[in-house]
Amino acid sequence: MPPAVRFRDAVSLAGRFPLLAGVTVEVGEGEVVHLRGPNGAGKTSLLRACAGLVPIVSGAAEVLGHDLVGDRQSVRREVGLLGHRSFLYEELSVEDNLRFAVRAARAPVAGIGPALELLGLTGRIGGARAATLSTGQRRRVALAVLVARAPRLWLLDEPHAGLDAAGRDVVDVLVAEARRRGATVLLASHELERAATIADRAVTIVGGQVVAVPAGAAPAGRGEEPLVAGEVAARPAIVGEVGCDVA
Amino acid sequence: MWRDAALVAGKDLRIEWRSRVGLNQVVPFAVVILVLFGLALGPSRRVLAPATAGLFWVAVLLSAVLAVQRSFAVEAADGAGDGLRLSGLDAGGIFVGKAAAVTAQLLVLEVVLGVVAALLYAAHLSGFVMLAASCVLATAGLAAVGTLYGALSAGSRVRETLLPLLFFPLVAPVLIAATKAWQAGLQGRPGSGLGWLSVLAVFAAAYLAIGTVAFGPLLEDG
Amino acid sequence: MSSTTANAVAAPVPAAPGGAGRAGHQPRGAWRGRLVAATGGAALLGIAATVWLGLWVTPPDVYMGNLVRLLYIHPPIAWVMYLAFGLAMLSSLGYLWPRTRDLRFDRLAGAAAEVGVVFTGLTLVTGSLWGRPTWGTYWTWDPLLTTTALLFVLYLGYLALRRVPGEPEARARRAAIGAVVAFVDVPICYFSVYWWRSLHQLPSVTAGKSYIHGSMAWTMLLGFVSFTLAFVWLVVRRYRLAGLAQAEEADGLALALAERRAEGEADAVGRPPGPAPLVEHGVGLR
Amino acid sequence: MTYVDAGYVVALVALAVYALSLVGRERAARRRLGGQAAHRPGGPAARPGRPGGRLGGGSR
Repeated sequence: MPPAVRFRDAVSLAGRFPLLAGVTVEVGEGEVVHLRGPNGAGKTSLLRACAGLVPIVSGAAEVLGHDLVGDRQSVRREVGLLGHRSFLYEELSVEDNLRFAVRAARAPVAGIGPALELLGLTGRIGGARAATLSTGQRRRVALAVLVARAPRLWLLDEPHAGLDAAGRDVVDVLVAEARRRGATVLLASHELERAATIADRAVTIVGGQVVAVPAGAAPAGRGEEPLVAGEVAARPAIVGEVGCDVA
Repeated sequence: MWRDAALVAGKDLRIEWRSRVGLNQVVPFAVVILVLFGLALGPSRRVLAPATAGLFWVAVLLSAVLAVQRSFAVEAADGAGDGLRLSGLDAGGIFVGKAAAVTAQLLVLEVVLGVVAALLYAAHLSGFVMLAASCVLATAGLAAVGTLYGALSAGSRVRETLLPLLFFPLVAPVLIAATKAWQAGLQGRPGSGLGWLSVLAVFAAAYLAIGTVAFGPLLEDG
Repeated sequence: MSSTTANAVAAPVPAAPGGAGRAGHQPRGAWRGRLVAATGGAALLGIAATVWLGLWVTPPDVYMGNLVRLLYIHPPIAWVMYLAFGLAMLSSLGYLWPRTRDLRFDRLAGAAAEVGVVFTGLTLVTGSLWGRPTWGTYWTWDPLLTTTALLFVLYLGYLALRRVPGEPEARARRAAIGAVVAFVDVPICYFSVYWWRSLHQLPSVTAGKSYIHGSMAWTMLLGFVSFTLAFVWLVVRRYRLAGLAQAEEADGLALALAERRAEGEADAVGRPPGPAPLVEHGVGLR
Repeated sequence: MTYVDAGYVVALVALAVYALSLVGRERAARRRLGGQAAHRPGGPAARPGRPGGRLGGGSR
């Protein structure tokens, strides 16, 4: 199986500032990878580059089989990005926001209901305008969009930030559930311990470059089915929880 | 593309309907302009009535800039612009959708403004078909250029000043043709306005075509 | 697209000494510099000769009197204006066309448009200075005049658009689309103003056909040639200036890239081996 | 001064000023770029008062 994400010496610029200064990284299909590094290291930029938002000016970059150097648009329907901002229209209700995002991505509208339920956005809050929501609620809506779109590659930028304890657990559940469905997850987080429990391995970024790939973090044959199965089996509690929630 | 256009237009109109910025701010703004023109030109009916068409269209042009700015301010809030790019919508569809939403809003505004102008300037709204047809064509052209330039200047910090500077010289033909068509309609000889309608149609068609093609590259600037 | 982006990032760095985006071949560069200087010199001589012939040698016109002397500079300036905007349009298309996408086209478009705006301003000024004694007014709503005035503000807007900061590629794309949008407007503008005017039933104000003496025709021809040469010289110089500005930008970029990498190397645990050509590139430049 | 003279003066002065400003800006840019321009073969910009300057002087 080809890797879900493959970057080689990828350079990406914001004006004159190099966001990515030659990133080389490979993520297998179905892997859950934790991106770590100091602030401003390029974690967010790498996620945005994977979503086709940031142009790659030199090097090679391939995501889900799409060559990002040649075409940054076609990949976008297949990835879901949870950014620092939640991409919501203030004037629209939660449900309207969700419906627009899902229809734009040509995902089945039927997924909206379960997604709202999964994130606890049913009832009155579903009809509330996005402008009236708290930060935590906005992130829940943004996550609901991802769930309903069911992308092949999840790009989560600090998904735990701004959420209460219950919300954080929901994020972990979503990641495990995405993995169960065979999706790949890239997760940038400062919460090293929490991220370590849900990720297969960690990749460290500093100064716009991947500086170390700790060999121990990812057992051999990363990204292949047996490993995923094994990893999931190692955490039966989460899987059970997900099973309940989704079913 | 048409499906995406309908989706975007529906979304924009729904936002406008919910927020009512257009109804509560742009329409009163346009009416204020008509009143100011009346004050500037004096109370004489002989001056105001023949100038109705021109003043009406200048007011529409000024409001169009506001509508376009509003249309892109909505996308800029909360990273929604990124969201739009991430959504996987066809760029041409986004352009047509946004232009259609602006057109619809401006048409509503023109109806209100037309009535107000007729009252204030004592003009007879005769030749109704002519007036309506020129409104539709002229507004489509304005919205196409506005959306194109709105996207062109959206990313920059100077967009509030850049957009009018780009927009007004470019739509001079629309102002001329729409005013002439309206004069023809108001004076009860709509036949003489047909040539102007074709100018408006050519303008709208040219810029809708350019916008559909050029919008993709523009969106990627952000 | 991105491969050209890569060029845009990498190419100007070594090209910085060349200025115009081309370094290397010294003989060729010198040859080119001499050609530009020769063009400038020829333009200068030509304009000086046009002024001398126009103001002192040629006879006054039977109908227009001394006013005919503006014929030797006003039409050539107006011609250069169209030439400039045509060139700006063509090079913008050259930039937009994927196969010829190159920031050099963007710089050429910008240079041509800026020179064009200068000549448009001069067209308007010399035109109204001609109009005052001829028609008794500095300004009439003649189609040609009105369109020229709109052209002036239209391209002032284009130049403003070019000055909006941003990533070079994005800026170039924006500017190129802006140029196409503006250029398409020119014929529509002209025809609508023309019709608008003709409905007013006012007399046409285009210059009356008068007998043109032989020396007058030659002087006018000389005017056309020398103003065109001046245009070429100005555009080349402006283009070169844009190249220098870009080299400056690229210079800063190489520095920023090196700094960003140093940041990474400072606490690299075990950086994966493998060439990172741009590092050497950036360091080599410093 | 007649309208004709005014037309000539305005046109030539404006062109001269523009040409000189281009030359000046180019020289300033080369200075900012540092010694890199030093080995540039004597392009017209390197020599002071070249065509731009003469255009200004020669207009009258």
